[in-house]
Amino acid sequence: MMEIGLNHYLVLSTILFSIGLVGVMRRKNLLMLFFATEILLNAVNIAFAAISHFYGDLTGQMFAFFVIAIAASEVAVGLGLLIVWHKRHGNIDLEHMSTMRG
Amino acid sequence: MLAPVNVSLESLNIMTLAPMLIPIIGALLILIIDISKANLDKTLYVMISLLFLLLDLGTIVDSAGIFTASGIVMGVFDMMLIDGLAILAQFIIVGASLLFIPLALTHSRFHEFSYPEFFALFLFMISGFQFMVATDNLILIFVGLETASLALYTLIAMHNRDKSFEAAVKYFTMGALAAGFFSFGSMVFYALTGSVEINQIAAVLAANNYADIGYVLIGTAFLLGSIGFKVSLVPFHTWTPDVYEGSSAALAGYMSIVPKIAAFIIAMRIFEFLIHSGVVWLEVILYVGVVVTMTASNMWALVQSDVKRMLAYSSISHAGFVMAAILIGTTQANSALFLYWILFSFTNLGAFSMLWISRQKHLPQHQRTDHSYDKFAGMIKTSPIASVIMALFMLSLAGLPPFALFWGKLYMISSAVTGGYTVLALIMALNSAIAAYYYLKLIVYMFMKEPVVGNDGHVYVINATLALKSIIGFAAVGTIFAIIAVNPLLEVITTFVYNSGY
Amino acid sequence: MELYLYIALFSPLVGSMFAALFAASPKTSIAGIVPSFLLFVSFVASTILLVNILSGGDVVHVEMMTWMATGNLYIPFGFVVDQVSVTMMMVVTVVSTVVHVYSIGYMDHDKSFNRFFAWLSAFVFSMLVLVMSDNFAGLFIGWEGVGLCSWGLIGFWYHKESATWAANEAFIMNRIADLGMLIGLFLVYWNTGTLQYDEAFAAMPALAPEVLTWMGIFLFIGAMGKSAQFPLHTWLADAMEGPTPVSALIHAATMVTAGVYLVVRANPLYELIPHVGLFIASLGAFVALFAASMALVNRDMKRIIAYSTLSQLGYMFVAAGLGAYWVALFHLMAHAFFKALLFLGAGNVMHAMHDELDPFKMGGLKKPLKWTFIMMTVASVALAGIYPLAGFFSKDLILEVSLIEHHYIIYSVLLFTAGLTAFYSFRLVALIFHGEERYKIFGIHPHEAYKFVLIAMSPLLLLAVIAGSFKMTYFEMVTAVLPATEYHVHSVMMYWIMTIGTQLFVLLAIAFAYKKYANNAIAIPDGSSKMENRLCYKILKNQYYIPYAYEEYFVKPYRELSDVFWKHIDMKIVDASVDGIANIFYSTGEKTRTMQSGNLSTMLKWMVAGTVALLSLAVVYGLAVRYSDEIMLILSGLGVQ
Amino acid sequence: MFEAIAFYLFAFLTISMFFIAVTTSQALHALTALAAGMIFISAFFFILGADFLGAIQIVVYSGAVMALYAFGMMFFDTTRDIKEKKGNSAIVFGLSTLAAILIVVIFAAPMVSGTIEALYPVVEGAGNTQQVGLVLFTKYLVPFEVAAVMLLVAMVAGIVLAGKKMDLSLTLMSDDEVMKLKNEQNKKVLL
Amino acid sequence: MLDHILSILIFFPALAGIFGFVIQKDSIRAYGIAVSAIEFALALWLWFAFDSSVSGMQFMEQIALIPAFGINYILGVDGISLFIIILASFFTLIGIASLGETKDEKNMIITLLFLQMTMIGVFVALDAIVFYVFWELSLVPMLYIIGAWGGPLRVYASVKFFLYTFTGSLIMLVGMLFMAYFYYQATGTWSFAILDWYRLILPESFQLWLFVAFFFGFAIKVPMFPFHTWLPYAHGQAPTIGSVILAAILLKMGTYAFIRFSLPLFPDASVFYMFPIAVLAIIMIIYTAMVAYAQKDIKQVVAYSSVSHMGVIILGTFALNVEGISGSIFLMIGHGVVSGALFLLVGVIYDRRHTKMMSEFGGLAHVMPRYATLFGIMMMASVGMPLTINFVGEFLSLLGFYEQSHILTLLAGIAIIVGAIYMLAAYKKMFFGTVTNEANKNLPDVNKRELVALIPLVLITIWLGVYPKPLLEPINNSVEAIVQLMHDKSITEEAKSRIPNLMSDIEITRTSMQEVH
Repeated sequence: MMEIGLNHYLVLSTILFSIGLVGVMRRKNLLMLFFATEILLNAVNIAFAAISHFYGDLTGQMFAFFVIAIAASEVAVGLGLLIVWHKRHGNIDLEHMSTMRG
Repeated sequence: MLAPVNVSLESLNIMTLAPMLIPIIGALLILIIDISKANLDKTLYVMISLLFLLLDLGTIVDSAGIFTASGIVMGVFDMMLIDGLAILAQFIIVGASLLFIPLALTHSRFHEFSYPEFFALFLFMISGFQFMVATDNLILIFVGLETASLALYTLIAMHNRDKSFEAAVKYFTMGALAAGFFSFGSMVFYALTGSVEINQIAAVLAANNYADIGYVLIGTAFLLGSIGFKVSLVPFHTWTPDVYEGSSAALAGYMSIVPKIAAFIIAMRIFEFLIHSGVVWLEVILYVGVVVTMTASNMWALVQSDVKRMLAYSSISHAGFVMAAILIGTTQANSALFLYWILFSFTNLGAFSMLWISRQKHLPQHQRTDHSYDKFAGMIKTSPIASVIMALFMLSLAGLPPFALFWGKLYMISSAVTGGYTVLALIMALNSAIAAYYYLKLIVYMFMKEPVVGNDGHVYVINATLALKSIIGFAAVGTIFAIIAVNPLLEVITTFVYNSGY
Repeated sequence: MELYLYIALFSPLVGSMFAALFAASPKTSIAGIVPSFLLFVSFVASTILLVNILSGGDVVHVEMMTWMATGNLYIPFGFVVDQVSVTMMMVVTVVSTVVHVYSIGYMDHDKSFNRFFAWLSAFVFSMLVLVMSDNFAGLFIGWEGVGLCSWGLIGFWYHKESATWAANEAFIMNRIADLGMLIGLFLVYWNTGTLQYDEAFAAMPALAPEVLTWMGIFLFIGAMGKSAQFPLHTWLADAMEGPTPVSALIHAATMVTAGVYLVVRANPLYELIPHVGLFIASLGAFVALFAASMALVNRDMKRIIAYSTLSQLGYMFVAAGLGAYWVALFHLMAHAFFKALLFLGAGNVMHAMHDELDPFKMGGLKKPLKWTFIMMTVASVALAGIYPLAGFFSKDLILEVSLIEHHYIIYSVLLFTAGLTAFYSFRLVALIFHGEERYKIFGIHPHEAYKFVLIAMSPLLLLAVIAGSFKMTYFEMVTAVLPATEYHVHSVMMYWIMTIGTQLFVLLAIAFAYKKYANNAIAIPDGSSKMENRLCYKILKNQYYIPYAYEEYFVKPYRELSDVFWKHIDMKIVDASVDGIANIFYSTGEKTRTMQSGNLSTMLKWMVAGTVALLSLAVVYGLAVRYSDEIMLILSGLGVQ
Repeated sequence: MFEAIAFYLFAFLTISMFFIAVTTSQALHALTALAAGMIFISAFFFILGADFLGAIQIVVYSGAVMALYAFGMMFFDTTRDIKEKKGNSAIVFGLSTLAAILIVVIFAAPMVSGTIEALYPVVEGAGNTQQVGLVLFTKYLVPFEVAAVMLLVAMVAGIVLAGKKMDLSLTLMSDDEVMKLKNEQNKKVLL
Repeated sequence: MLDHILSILIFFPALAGIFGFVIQKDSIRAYGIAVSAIEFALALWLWFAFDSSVSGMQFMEQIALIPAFGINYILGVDGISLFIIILASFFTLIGIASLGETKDEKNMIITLLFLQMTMIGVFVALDAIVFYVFWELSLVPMLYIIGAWGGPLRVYASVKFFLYTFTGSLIMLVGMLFMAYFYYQATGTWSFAILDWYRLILPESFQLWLFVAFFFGFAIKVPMFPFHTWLPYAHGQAPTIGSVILAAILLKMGTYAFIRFSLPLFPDASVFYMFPIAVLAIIMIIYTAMVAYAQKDIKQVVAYSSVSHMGVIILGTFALNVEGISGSIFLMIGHGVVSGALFLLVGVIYDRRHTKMMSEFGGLAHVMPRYATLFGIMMMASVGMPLTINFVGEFLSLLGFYEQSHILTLLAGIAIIVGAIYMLAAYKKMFFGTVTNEANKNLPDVNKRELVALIPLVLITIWLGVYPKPLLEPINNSVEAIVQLMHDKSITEEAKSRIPNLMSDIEITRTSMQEVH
């Protein structure tokens, strides 16, 4: 218990990932939803760093690095989309976003 | 201390990057032109894009030559992997893009094409897809995928109307979730094997004889979630109809082909070694997934009232059909995948282009969606040639011989037969029959109903220009005379796939 | 001789086609005259052939061309004129020539005059094909051909519901029998390898008795239909809806005897299976009595004669069934003459009475219809079998045959029937020609038929009188191909007793008929008299309720079953299940499309749910693999292998 | 020992921060919790010896991303209470808990293939940043460049979407209106 | 030219159809007649050049299409297909010639020309995939004909027709792929050539499954009970020309395919399934005849009668001997002529009254005697009157099957009874009685245009009924080859005994001849 191994990090990562999933499913405000997706990626990053550490291998850190880059780009595009939508509709609630269905 | 790295330039095989770099250069060029002089006409950008895509195609041909001569080429610190799959996939990606880009030359002006950023992003996207298929490193796959996806979201949104924003947001959000899944899946495999290169993963797993099958399955489940999202397997498909409906018909047609082939390549690279290593679980899951995807989306397509949405569901069904190749996993099946997808590109792009040329800016009172079935009622009376061509695409999609897609279906079902998947073959065949209904529905509307009063047929070609017509003509000719191309295609594809070890 | 054969065969066809040319145009007498003449030509050619045969010439056997040839099957259009077929040819051509000429008069006022001759000549052609063919398939062609023409002629007045109904009934009933015939043909082919008479018959003795029995039975079923034997007899009475010449030609003289002809023709087969022959004879005897009994009370002139025909066919079958083929054929010939005469006479009466058929509404017609009266009386006498008319020689012979063959029940039935025959024949004659002139209240002024009509009938009159005298000549001729059994009662004494007894019995019956029906006090029955309310009268009147039973138990259920098949099974089960399968897909799509709610949150949930589902499956599988040993242990503890 | 305490402390902190981030109805709280969580995560990176990554985490996430979100939030004016219709939370939590339990079940088990040969081993004595740099510019040069392209794409996309270019929709205008607009724009350019 | 006559026969009408697009609306009919007449002449020339004494394929052509996958464009004609080809071209000719007033006449004629291409293609294809291509392609023009020119339920009918047959043939396609795979396993090369497949002897268990797969495709096309329900709709809704071609040619594809594929490829399975199929055939015969009797619409009567007659064809086919198979092929021709003519005749009255309900008519014989006569002749041919074309086929089919089963043949023979019942009843309702309906009082009799179509059919009906030899002889030769092939290929004892060995017959007769000498 006191010896922190890889599994501890993996479990932590999983729990954070699950919290992220809760957010993804629960949030109706798109901005808040995007927060949750950030949590998903961050959760994975912990695991990558941990694996990297325990294997003494740098690939994991590389992956985490690129994940951070991806997360950053996603934020840019995601916010851009939200801004366009907000300009037209004055809200960013996904409940208002269901004109296409069936 | 770290030793300095000595790398000889020859060993890098920089040429393997050429096909991907060309569109990037093109995109940058477009951005630079835009900066230096604004408000140039879209035709300029279309032509620049075309030129760069052609160059791209040339380099791909070049790498195909290298591949035939010396087999699989690794490049740039073994990051790039130019094998048969990569070459074929890039052919499809670039070829479909070549067919797509002239669709920008519409008669009416649409928002996205008026801005050079569209073309720049388009070219970036292509390079993203190219990176995605030309590597077996999960990191590069991920980065390439995101590059392409982010560009694609923007392209969808640039159509600039409510539905397209909605589509882009939906696609984006789900894409972000899928990205999470992908990274988690990669993480699990990395944790298992200490590597993010697929062949390395396969080697390590094989070496310890899949001792940690539970981990493998968790990783597979997450990767299946994200790849399933890309190729729109049920239940990860929910974005497809909405996104297709929201985006312009041309882009929807493009989306039904290019992102999916890229995703198929990834699926092929990741899943086939697992299936071949006897991961029964994956086989069962894929079996169920394929069958459910084909059947369910067919049933949903039956009840649609908008042609574009119907085609969206139909493309889900086609994707499920093709996913069967990955399940079967023989050389024949993998070749069938490419053959199918090449033939599908022709037909589906044709079909979506037909919708595109009939896209009105302002819908008449009785028409609820852009391309509702009612719009095509009695089309044979007013524009016979257009309706015949549209019917041709529909019949081809339905798998009616001797049109293009039939040969793909034939070869695909045959691969199921030879792979020992008899029931699957039957299900695939019967699904074609279900699918025939909704394709037929459009034909029924076009040929057997009376036109709406006041419809003089102009509406069907309202957007048509010579460029669009040529593309459609090209697609139609390809669809009809596919039989001529099938043999050479098949020979090339089989050699490429076989020599890549799939 | 071949030329004559072709002339005899094809001139009716030419005549038919000639008349058919005018079928849609208004009446032209040429359309009647030419076919009649061509029939006469046919008759002459037949006579030449007959003379040739009689004078010991060879049997004429030609093969015109191949009809069907495939596999081992080879069926030519082959025709044979031997002693049997030439007899039939003579009967057919004589009667039909007479009927043609008669029809020119009879159909004079009919607007479909031309069409009538087309059909009638076509019938003769079919009949000639039937009798002249040298193989079973050719026989079947004729067989169906006469059926077709019979349909066309019964339903000739197609505006009448009853006529068309009767036509269809006749056709369908014959078809039922034809099926038997067809099966018989198949049996012959698959067992002998050929359908040619001579080859097939030659191969038959080598076959197993059961096969032969089935062959005989199925062929006879065919004969039963055409010759209207029980239980396929009802069509014949209804067939009287056709014009009277048709009844005379088809339903008395020729077509209905085709069954007898078939049995006679297939005599080598029936020789081998005497038990079937006995069955045929028994059925014949039964039909003879059965039909005669129905004739007793009937009030339709033509139907009475039709029943008598039926009865006489029964006689013929008795003879044929007992192996006395030549006797059957002889009676067939004689019967053809007098029965045709009888019908034609009845036609004259009908003409005179404006198509009235109920003899109770006639009476006393002997004055206006003097010649007709004579002819019908002579024909009736012949029918009753009074010496020296034709009927005596042929019919008595049948009685003798049955006696000699020791079938006493059959004999007694036949004898009793002979009495009945005499009774109803003369009941008819008496009611029509004698007694009070009851027709007058209907305001009818009867007149005799055209002269040429009467003259045309005269050959039949003559033949009805003298046909019996050809008996020995005929015997010698026909036994060249048929079994030459001479039927003589062993003791002369016995012979005389029998003959005279029969004659007396018959005369008695005639006298009774006259007594009962020739007086002036006959009233038109209105269903109130005591006799009419008797059970047996009612049974007879309603033809033993057989037509009723057919209608109730076959026709109606068939119609209802068809409706059920269509509306319930075909539409509601077969088709609905096909549509149902299609609808399952559609409605499932319709129901599950709500999954695509358009709500992004739901879409994300689906995606997560999908992944979680995959995960749970993965974990279950992973755990199962990891702990497979333990699981196996537990399972084996539970007794599961 | 120290490592364990640090792990559990930061684990608790990140979990609670992220939990707040996904459950609170106050957007501002969520944003703050998220930013805090991010910073706590960087602590893990430092614990694990990934100094470079930790720095990046703070700079990119807490600096750039959070700043972007904060701007976005102001733009959208979501500082007030977010009224979210409560969906079927049973499904949400059920699915997530199930997922967590499932994965934890597997992850709690030790990996059989414990010994992994590192492909890009951490070299003793060199700084983490140095090592990362070396790998990044050799092996991961291509992904790095592609990531650059990706950021460019994101930038272009952000500019296109958030800028003025999307304000007027040519797609929704009739062709005449579009032409008029074009002419006006050309005039402006000429002026 | 004779070397490529089959290709010419296939593609000439299609090419002409494409050219037809540029032709003026008013002139299209003349063009259509000319094209189809040339096509018919070519078909006749084919017959003329055909060597009746040869049992194998003639005028073979071969072009590689997808050699990598064993798909080749192989054509050939033998006695089995020859006459159906001629029939197809003939019916297209008279179909176009007798075309009444039609809206969009140009579309109709072009469609018919395309349809002709597919019909001929089906019957001359000797490669399973080429066969399949034409087989499926034939659905499209028919779909259009029914759907665009049909009655009120036309869309339902046409889509049902399309989907039903499409579904069946997809299952057949899977069967074909299996067949090719087995061939690949046996020989190491892919081939879809039927003649190659003929050489492949499959184990019985494989045969049984493949037979079923092919059976679905063929049975729905025929259509066999219980897959027949698309037919009444298709016929009921189709315009006259559509019904004529459908009944005369398209249905024959199914029975033809049975003879071309099922029998020689799977002789043991054919024997195995003979009785179940015969039972189905008998149900078809009797049951649909009864359903036909219950119909109120004359066209439905004829439609169901088609099903009933197809039952006899199936029965003859599964007699598995020369007599039966020859008979069934001949009956295909016969039924084609007769049912085609009957549909034309129904069309005649429909053109005049725009109703097909029998209750609307009655006494038509008074008003339209010529029509009544023609109808009567065709009705009698349909009923199977000897000396008409149908009888030969029916007789031989039943005769052939009698060797296999006596009881079933007896049951099947009920066809001649029930057939007479519904036909005569319908005829009586239509033509007999007095004219009660005012609208029928002044109907014009058949006109010249209609006679042009009907008279040749009547002549053929009688000519081939009296003298079927010109057809039977080539048919017989080809059928003998197939039966012998089946016998040689069969594995099980049962099959060996059920399928006659023709060679041994010949040998026996030879030896016995020698003994005699």
